Amino acid sequence: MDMRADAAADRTTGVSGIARWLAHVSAQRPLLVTAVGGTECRLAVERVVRERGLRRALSPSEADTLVECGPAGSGVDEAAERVWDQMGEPRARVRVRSAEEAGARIDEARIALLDLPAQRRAAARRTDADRVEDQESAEPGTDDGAQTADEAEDPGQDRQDRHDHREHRDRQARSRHHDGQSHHAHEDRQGHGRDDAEEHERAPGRGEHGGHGNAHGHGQDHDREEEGGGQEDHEGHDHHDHHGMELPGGLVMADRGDDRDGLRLDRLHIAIGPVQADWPAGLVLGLTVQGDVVQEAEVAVQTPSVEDVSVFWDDIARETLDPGALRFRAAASADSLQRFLAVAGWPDAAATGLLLRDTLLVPEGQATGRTRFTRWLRRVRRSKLLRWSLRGLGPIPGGDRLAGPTESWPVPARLHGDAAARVGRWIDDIAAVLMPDTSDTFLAPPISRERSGPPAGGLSSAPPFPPLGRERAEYARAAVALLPDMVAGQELAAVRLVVASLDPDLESLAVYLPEAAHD
Amino acid sequence: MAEWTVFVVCAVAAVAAGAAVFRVDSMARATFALLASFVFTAVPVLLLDLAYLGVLIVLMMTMEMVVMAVFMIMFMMNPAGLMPMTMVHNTKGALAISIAVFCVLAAGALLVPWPRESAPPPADPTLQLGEAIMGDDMLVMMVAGLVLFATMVSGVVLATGRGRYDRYGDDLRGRPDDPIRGGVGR
Amino acid sequence: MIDADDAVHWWGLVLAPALLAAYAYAAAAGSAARTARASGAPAAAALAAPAREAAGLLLRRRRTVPGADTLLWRVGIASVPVAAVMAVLVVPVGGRAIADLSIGVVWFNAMEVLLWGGMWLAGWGANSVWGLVGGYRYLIQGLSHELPHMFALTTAAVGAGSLRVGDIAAAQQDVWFVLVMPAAFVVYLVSALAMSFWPPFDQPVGRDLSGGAAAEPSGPDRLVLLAGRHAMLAAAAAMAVPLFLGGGAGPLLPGWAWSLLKAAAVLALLVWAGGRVPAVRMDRFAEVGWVVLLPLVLLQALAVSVFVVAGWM
Amino acid sequence: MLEAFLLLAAALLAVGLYGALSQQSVVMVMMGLELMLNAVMVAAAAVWFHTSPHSADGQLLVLAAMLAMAVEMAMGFAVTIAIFRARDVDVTDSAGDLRG
Repeated sequence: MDMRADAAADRTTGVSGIARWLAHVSAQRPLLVTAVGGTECRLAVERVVRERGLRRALSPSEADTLVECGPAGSGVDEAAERVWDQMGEPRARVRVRSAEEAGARIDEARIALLDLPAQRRAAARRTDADRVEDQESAEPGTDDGAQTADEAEDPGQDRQDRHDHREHRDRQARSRHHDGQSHHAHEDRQGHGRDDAEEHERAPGRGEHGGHGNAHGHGQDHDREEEGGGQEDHEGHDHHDHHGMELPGGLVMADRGDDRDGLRLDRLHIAIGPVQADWPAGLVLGLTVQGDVVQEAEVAVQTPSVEDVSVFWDDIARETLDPGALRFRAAASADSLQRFLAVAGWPDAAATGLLLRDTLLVPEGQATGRTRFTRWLRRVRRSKLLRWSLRGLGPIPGGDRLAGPTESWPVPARLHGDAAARVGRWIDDIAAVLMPDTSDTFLAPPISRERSGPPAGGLSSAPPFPPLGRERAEYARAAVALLPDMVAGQELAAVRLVVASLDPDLESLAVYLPEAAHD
Repeated sequence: MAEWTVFVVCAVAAVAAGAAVFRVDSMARATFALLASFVFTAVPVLLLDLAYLGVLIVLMMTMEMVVMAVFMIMFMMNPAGLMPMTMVHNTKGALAISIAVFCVLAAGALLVPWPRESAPPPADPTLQLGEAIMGDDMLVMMVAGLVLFATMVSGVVLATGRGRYDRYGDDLRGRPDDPIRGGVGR
Repeated sequence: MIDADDAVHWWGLVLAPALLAAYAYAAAAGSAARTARASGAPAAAALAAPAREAAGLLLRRRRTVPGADTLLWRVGIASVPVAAVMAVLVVPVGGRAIADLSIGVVWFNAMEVLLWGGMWLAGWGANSVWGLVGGYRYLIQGLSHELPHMFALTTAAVGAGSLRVGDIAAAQQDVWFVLVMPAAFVVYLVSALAMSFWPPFDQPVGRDLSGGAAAEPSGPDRLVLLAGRHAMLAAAAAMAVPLFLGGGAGPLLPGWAWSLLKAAAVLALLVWAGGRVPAVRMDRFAEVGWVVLLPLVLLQALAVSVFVVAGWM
Repeated sequence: MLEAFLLLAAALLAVGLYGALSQQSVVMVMMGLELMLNAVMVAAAAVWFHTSPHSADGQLLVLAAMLAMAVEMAMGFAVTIAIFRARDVDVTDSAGDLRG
C-alpha cells in the first residue's frame, strides 16, 4: 500500500473508488493539543469526540486530525507545528477557539480528510519537498511559491549540518577504535543536538505555512535514511523544552552518570509535554533518563501573558459551598480523575469519568445515569489493583514548607500523602455530590474545606472559601515546585502517575500567581 | 530432494547470518543476525528428526538474544539508531586462524571415513532424550540442575552491587532499603 | 520431522488463519464495545469500530522516522502476527490441528517467545524513546511471566504425559485439567494477557508512553502490529481449550463446535477482564511473578506429578 | 549428508572463532563463542543421526552445548557487569590491564 506511488498515479487519474470508500468508512482520530487557557475548548472537544464515539490519538502517528484548543501564542504552538509535520496524509488541522465551535471545527476537519485529491496533492508536494531537500540539485522554493527566501535556504543549510556531523561521527568512530574506553558518544550526540537546535529555531518560520488545513511541503523529517543522525524531530511531540535545556528538542545523549544500581551509564535527555495525551496543558518536564529511570528532572511552564488566559475551573469566594459550587468542583475533580485513570491504564474507567464530568458540568443533568456513576465510583475507590500500583508513589509529607521568591509557604494539605491519597480526595469530591446521603457533605464537605493554611478554628469562624481557581493555583505552585524532586529516581510510568496525581492547573497559576508561573 | 534444498538454503543463510554478526555496524543488527543464524541452524536440526531440540534452540536462543540486546544497549550507548562503530583488534590474524581452522575441520569432515548406522533412528527421539536425562539415576539432570543453580547464584552475586547488608542493615532485620519497592509489599 | 499423521486438508491452512483473524476481530470489537459502553455510547455501533480504524490505517501514508532502523523495525512489527499464526498451527479444533507436532507445547512456547524479539525490535527500531521503553517493558513483562507460564504448560503436559497438544486434549476424557490444576490455568490466563500485551498488561503500549511500542508505527505498519496483537490473544485463548478445558469434548455438538465455543468463551473472559482493572505496573508485577506465581505454579506441578506417579490421573 | 552437516558446522565454528578472536567488546566476543557452540550443536546432532541414533549420546551433547551457552551468557554478563562496575570498562583489552 504505497500511498506515494498511488499519489503519483492518481495525480492524473483521480482517486480510486476503494480509497474513497475507505476514507468514508474510516473513523476520525483526533489528536488534541491544549494551550494554557484552552481548558474550556478541550472539554468541549472531548465531549464532541465522546458523543461521536471517536477515540483520541495518543501520538501523531495514529492521528489524522490535529485539534488545537485554546488561544494561540504560547509555546505550545511550536510543538503543535512539529506534531503537524509528523502526521501522514490524509490529515487535517483545526483550531478551536471557543467551546461552541468544537463540533463545527471537527466537521470541517472531516471534510478536509475526505477530500482525497487535495490530500494526495498535498502528500505529493510534501514528498517533493523532501526530495528537494535531499538532492543537491534541487532548486529552492519550487515546491511552493509562498516559501520565504530564508526558508528556501534551509535545505542546503541542513545538508551542510548533516555533512558536518557525519564527518564528526567518523572521527568519533575512529577514536573509538583507538580508545575503547571513550566510546560513549556524547560529543557526537551534541553534534546532532546542534542540528536539532537549528531545526527547532526554524520551526516558527515554518509554522506560517503549515497552518491552513491542507498538507503542505514541510515534511523535512520524512524519508531521511540518515543513519545515526536521526535523533531529531520525530520525537518532537513530546520534548520541546526551549526554556531549560541547552540542547532543545531531540534525544540528546549526554554524559554518563551513576544510576541507582551504581553503574555509570549513558544518560538521555528527553522531555514530556507539552503535547502529550492526558497531560496538564503547558507543562514541560525535562528529564535526564537512563533507560526508563529518571535521574534528574526540571519543570518548565509554558504560560502566555495573563490577559490571554481565562481560568475555566474557577468560581467566586463564598461563605459555604452550595450544591452548585460543589457540583462544579466535583466536575473539576472528575476531570483530573479521568485523566489520572487514563494514565493509570484504565481506559474504561476513564471513559466513564469523562462522561461523569460532562454530566456534572450540565446543571440539570442530575438524574441521568446516577446509579452507573455511583457504581463506577465504588469500583474505582475499591480497586485493590489501583491501590497496589499507587501505594507509596510520590509521597508528600505534611508540614513541609516550600521556599518561594519572597516568602515560604506550606504545601497545601490537599496534596499531602501519596498518589493514592490524592486520587482519593478527588473521589471524595465526587462522592460528596453523587452520594450526599452517605457522607454529610453539605454541612461539612470533607475535602473541599481543606485549604492551604491551618484551619482557623471551628466551622463557624471559617473564613470564606477562596475562589476555586485560587486554590488550584496554590496546588499548581506547590506541584511545580515539588515535581523535580518527586520524580527523580522513578521510572517513566511512575513519573506519569505522579504528575497525573498532582494535575497542576497552570491556567489558574498564570492568573492567580503569575510570578510563580514565570520564575 | 526437498529436504536437501531446505538444508542448503538454511545452511548458507546460517553461515551468512553468522558472518553478518561481525560485519554489520549496529549492535542490534549484530544480535539479531546471530538470532537469525540460530534459527537457520535449528531447521537442519529439525531435519535430523530432533524436533524437541530444534524447537528448543529457537526458544532458548530467542530469549538469550533478547537479553543480550538489553545488555548490549546498556553497555554500548546509543539507545536508538545505528551508530557506526568498529571495535576490533588483529583482524588479519583472526581471519587467518579461522580460515586455517575451517580448512582442517572441513578436510576432517570430508576425509574421515565416518561410520554409518543403517538402523533407523528411534521413533521418538524426544522420548530417548528424556529417558537419557531423567532415567535411571537422573545423573544428567541433577548435574545440569546444579550447574544452572550455581550459575544463577554466582551470576547474581557477581552482578549485584548491593548485598543483603546494604539492603537490610547490619542486623539483617526490618524492611529492605530498596530504591524501588517491589509488588509483594516487603 | 513433522509427524502430521492426521494431516488436515489443504483448506485447513486457509481456514486456521481465517478463524484466527475472525477471533482477533472479535476481541477488538469486544473491547471497543466495552469501552463504548463505559463512555455512554451505544455499544452496538462500536462493533464496527475496529474495521473503521483499519480502513483509516490502510489509507494513511506510512511515516518514516528519521534514524529508524527500518529493516529491523518492519521485521519486528511483522513478526507479531506471524508468531500468532505459527503458534495457532498446533492448536487442535475438534481433535484436528494443522500440524499436531509431537512437541506442540514447546512449539507454541517458542513462537510466543519469538514475540519478545519482535516486540523489542518494533520498539527499538523506531528510534524513539517511547518505543524503546515500550520494548523494554515487554521484555520485563516477559521475564516476569515466562517461567510461571512455562511451568503452567509443563503441568498440563505432565498431566497428560505428552507434549503433543492433541494427546493433552485427549487425556481429559474423564476430567478437565482446569479442575485438577486450577492454579496452572489461572497462571496461564494471566500470562496469556501478558504475552499479548492486553490490558491490564498493556504497559508496553501504554497511554503513559504515548502508545509505547505502538507510538511510532503508522498506517499499514500500525495495522499489522495491532492485528497481530489481537491475533496473539486469540491464539492464546484457543490454546487454553486443549490444555485445560477438555479440547472438543462436550455433549450434543460436534467436537469442532465445542472447541470454537470454548475458545470464544475464554477470549470473552480475557477481553472482559481487561476492562475491569487498571494497568499492572511492571516494577511491581516483576516481583509478584517471581515470588508468588512461580512458587504457586511449581507447587501445582508438584501436585500433578504426584497424582500422575500415584496413578490417579 | 553427514559431510554436508559437518561442513556447515565447520563454517559456523570458523566464523565464530573469527569473531571471538577479533572483537574487542565483551558482548561481541560472547557472540562469537555462541556461534562456535552452535556449530557444536549442529555437528553433534548430525553425528548422532548418522552414526549412532540408537543411543542418546549425541542428543545429550546438543543439550550440553545449550547448557554451556546459557552458563556462558549468564556468567559472561555477570562478569562484564562486575568489571564495568569496578573499573568502568567493557572491552577485553582494557579488562586485561591492571588498572582499567
